[in-house]
Amino acid sequence: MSATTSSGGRQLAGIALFAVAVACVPLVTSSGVALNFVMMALYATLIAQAWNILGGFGGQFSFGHALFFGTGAYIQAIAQLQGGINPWVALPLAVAGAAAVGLFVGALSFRYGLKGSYFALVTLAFAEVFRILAVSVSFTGGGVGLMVPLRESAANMQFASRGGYLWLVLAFVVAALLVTWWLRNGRFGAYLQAVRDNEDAARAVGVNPFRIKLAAIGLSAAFMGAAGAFYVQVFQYIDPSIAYGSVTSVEALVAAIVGGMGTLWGPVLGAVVLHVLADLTRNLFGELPGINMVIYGVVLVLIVIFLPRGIAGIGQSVRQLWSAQGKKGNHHE
Amino acid sequence: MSDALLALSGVSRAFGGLKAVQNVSLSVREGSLSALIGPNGAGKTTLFALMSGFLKPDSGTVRFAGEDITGHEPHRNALRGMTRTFQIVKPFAAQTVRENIAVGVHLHERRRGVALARAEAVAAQVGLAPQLDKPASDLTVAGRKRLELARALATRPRLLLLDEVLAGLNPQEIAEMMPVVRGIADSGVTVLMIEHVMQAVMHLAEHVWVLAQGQLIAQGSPSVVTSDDRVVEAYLGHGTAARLRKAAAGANA
Amino acid sequence: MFDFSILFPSLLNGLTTGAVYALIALGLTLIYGVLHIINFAHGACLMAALYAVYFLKERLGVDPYLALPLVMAGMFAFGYGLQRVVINRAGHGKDENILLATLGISIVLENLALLFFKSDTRSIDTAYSLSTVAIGPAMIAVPKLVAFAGALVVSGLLFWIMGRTDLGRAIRAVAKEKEGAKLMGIDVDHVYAMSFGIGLACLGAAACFLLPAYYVNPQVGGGFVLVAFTIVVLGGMGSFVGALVGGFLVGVVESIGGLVLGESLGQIGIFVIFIAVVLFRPQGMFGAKA
Amino acid sequence: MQNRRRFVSQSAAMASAIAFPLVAGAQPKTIKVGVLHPVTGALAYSGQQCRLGAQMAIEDINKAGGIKSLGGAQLEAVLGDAQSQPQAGAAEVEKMNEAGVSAIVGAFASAICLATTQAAAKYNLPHVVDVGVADQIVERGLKNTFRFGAGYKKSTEVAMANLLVLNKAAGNPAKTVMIIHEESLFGAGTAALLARELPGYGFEVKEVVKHANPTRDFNNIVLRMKSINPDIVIPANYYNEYALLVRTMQQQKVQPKAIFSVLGGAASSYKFVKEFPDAANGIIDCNHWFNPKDKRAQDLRKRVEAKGQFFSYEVFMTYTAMTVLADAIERAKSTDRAAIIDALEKSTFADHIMPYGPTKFVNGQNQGAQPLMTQVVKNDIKVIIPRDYREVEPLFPLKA
Repeated sequence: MSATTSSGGRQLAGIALFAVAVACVPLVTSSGVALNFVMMALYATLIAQAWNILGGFGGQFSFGHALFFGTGAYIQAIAQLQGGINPWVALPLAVAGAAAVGLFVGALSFRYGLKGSYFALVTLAFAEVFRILAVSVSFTGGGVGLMVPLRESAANMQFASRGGYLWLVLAFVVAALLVTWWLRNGRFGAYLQAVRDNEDAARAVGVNPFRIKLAAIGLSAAFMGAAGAFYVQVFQYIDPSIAYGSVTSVEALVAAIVGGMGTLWGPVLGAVVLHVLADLTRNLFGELPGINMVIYGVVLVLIVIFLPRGIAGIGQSVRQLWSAQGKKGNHHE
Repeated sequence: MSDALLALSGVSRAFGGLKAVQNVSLSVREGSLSALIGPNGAGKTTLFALMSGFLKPDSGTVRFAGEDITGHEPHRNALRGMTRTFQIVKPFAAQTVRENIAVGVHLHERRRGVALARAEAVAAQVGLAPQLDKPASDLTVAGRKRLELARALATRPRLLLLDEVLAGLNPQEIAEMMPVVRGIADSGVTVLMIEHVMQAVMHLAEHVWVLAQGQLIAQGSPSVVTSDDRVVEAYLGHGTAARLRKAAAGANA
Repeated sequence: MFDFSILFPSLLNGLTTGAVYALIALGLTLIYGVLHIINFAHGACLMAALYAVYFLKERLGVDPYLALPLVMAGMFAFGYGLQRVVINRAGHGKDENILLATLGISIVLENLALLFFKSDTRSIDTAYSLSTVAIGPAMIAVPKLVAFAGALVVSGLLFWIMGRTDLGRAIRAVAKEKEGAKLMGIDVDHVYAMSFGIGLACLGAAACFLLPAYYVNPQVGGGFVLVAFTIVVLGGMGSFVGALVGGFLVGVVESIGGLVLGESLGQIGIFVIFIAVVLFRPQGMFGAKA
Repeated sequence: MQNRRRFVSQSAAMASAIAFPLVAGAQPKTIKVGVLHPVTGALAYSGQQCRLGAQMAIEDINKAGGIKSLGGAQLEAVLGDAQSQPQAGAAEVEKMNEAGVSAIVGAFASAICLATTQAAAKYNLPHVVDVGVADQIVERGLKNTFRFGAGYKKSTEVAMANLLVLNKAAGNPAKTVMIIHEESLFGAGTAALLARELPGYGFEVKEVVKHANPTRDFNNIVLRMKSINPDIVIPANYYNEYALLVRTMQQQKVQPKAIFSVLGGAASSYKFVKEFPDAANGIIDCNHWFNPKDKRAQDLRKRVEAKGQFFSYEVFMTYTAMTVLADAIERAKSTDRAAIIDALEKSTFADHIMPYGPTKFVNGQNQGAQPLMTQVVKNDIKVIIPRDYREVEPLFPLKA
């Protein structure tokens, strides 16, 4: 027990260290490239970690997480444009709205016992339905999209420098990490993983899988909603294909899986590694459009072939090897 | 009937045309250790599923501790005090033994640390203490059976439904497991087990129900039940009992 | 709201468009429905097949319909190799890994096309590209009629392979009980690769029927993937009749939906039906109850 | 922390001193210019065409002696890929800023331009928009943003006015209109404007059809066209859908009095005309177009075609945007960003291949920018309106 508690403590310390270290980035550099890179990597981390809550811990693979991202983004934009609401006030609405859509889709899917690829495809279909609706109704601006007027001030959640946005998204990421930490160190997380590993066994010992999965999708969607709101604040523009297109859904799940599902730091690693990879290949081969993405795709396949448990799996393997050798050593003594 | 912890009356369930369980009525006395036996395909596991809420009966009622729980979800029944295990073990493979057991402890304990700590005591009770921090996927078949048991036990049930905890074990492992089950019953938990290993049934159970083709065909103490012609025939085929008796008489003469 | 006289032509149009969808879905239902591989690269593979058809026509003057056996054989070989060399090794028995692997493959294929063929949209001109046949008040394009017939033939062929050949029996055995099939001495890896190959061969056929009335560019596949998955689920996983009828149905729903709701909003019909089917009848129209 | 910061900034200064040894003393021999387009992803074709135009312009400017006021300094392209996504475009701006570009030319698509112009604004980095037809791009008060070409409002207005003129001259044969547009910013915006304004010009808008990208089949739309039988069909969509639509019309033998496109993807495309000569014949388009009387434009076209590429509007729009920028740098006599912005604000640049006359930016929009009306005649694209640039007489209506 003491071992587990102390590892939980170490993880918390790790999160704190991460938060402080990243928060210092804008203080030590004013390089727009560096700040933008860190900001976008954090953004990718956020959506990967959001996906990880449902996909990694809950075992429910969503292909349509853009559904929640887009909903958060649209609420953030519409609240400001049509409600005249301050973006800081709009943010909780965006998060709540995304969570509500998550609960709705979750209630439908889990009530009817959808699993595996069925759940994956249903989320994809829902995202597509929302995309088509966003094109068709008027309050989303239809296909023209919505533009939030440019008014740079912290009170308006539009920061003059990338640093401000970096801190904002860092706050979301830290919140997501803390939730993930809680999943690894609390009853809810234990139940969620139990449901993932064997739903019937979990039911037999008193777990209500429907409620657990519902809560997980709600949480996951809430963080996606925050990411959507963040996107609108940074880029001040949203349209149906940015909001509900598959790019965001894919980015979220790839980073989470490549990094290591159901782990605390996996999605962080995945998001950073993929971002570095994408940037590196683009900078090296940017003059020949396509070749950078070919390399990216090849590396992705190689990672899957050689690191089936994701990047975080390397750490686990090394640790296991190390402790196994340590034990052997003990025997010799 | 006041001391019946679990009472089934007229429970039936069919799948398509197949009547898996037909009009079964039985009551399990609080504090007892009893067994449900029957040939393969008799509907024993289906009956367990109907008791624990994994399946809903087409007709009939299930009462637990005096309350009608017919059609209630398994997790609600677990909270009331009835937990089942599975014949085909279902460990949370990605987690350690301790974490597996803690899921059960969590039913009555919110705190993670306490749950993980208590898992230790439960593991000791079923003889899993040495494997406590191994991944569940590393356990042997016998280990997994113990884990299945431990996880259910961790919920502090009043009634434990054990679905063939001895199946697939070698004689030595069976011999090790039997006192564990005995111990659980002695600690005050009512146990109803589905079992094929007759030696265990004879030793452990004080009351036995026999299910064949979805119907209860006999009940009573193990010795009474095993000498019942219908039971012998259910296991070995029509007319077997008479033949066996004749053969026995011949041998004696 | 709309002119009823165009209902019949629109219906026929939906049926013939659906034929191409069905062809794409037939390949997918084998890969996804039978082997449970979510093939994200299905669209990219279709794109590859379309380029093959394009270059056969433009460089060698081979008519798309005559190219059919060649493209099907090529796609079969490509699929067999892809499954054997990449997907099988990447899978590690985990759905999420297969998913990522096929996603990686699709990224590679699309960008290889971008690299070598540039992003130009290309189309071919054949003598029959613009010819039509009058069916009652409707004028149906010849390529679409050919595609309709082709879909029927290809699904018939698949049906025969699955039902009457040893390979088909092996595929069904593997799909039903992988471990059992292994014990019976079936080379599971080979069967997987064969299924993948056959699945992509269907795409080859689809490409031959599609290109005379359509176009190809590196992104062209994306537009068909979701529709194909919809059809597979609608028809019932692994059901060839289901994929065929599902294809026609989706074509008609799209066509009539477009008529009633407008082309943009009309697309919603496909997805709403899909969601309803998954929720209320997950075995699909022709699938056996799980 | 203080020390560390100072250290970092000092080393940064040192690094840049090593990288640009001439900063302090003589004028730089090269001037870096960001060339930012979506060369991968869904918009790859247009993005690559744009990049081609920019590179050819730089080549021409450098061959002609570079920026003379800076001692013949050569322009050097810093290429960027927006990957058809706004956020990727914005990230490239950051990179270009740190690579030390003096200005950016890009970024084709409106949604991307919105993100890149704003990202550039933070660094007061001049951004010349090459295409980006959404008018919001220049309506946000960004001082660094200049659009040389026409937006969709202007284009739509010109299109409608000219449609009226054509119709009157022919004795008002056309009364009804059907609009077919793609569902994103450009198509939806254009169509909304058309549907609102056309009735005021005396046309009855029979139907407005919105379609997705991609739309796999146009038979339905053409069927409806058949039953409505509009005099004029107005498409506003991208190349693929445009080509499918017109081919399907040809297949179904639907021949309106005119196909009249606004910023149409294909009717002012040599590619379309070459690949589908029959379908293209007679189509009228209101689009960005070069001055047909300018010999340099024809030369440029030949050079582009010699490279095996089509002389599409993306090529000459970005080509010209680059020359506008070069002119500004020439007059600014400096690579200082503020000076270039100032020079752009005061630009009267007239030595270009577009039919815009002298440049005059008001709030970042070139006031002289205007689309031309073209018609496909005998497998070529010819200007029909305005009269000053007319190459052939318009053929309207196509059938009586």
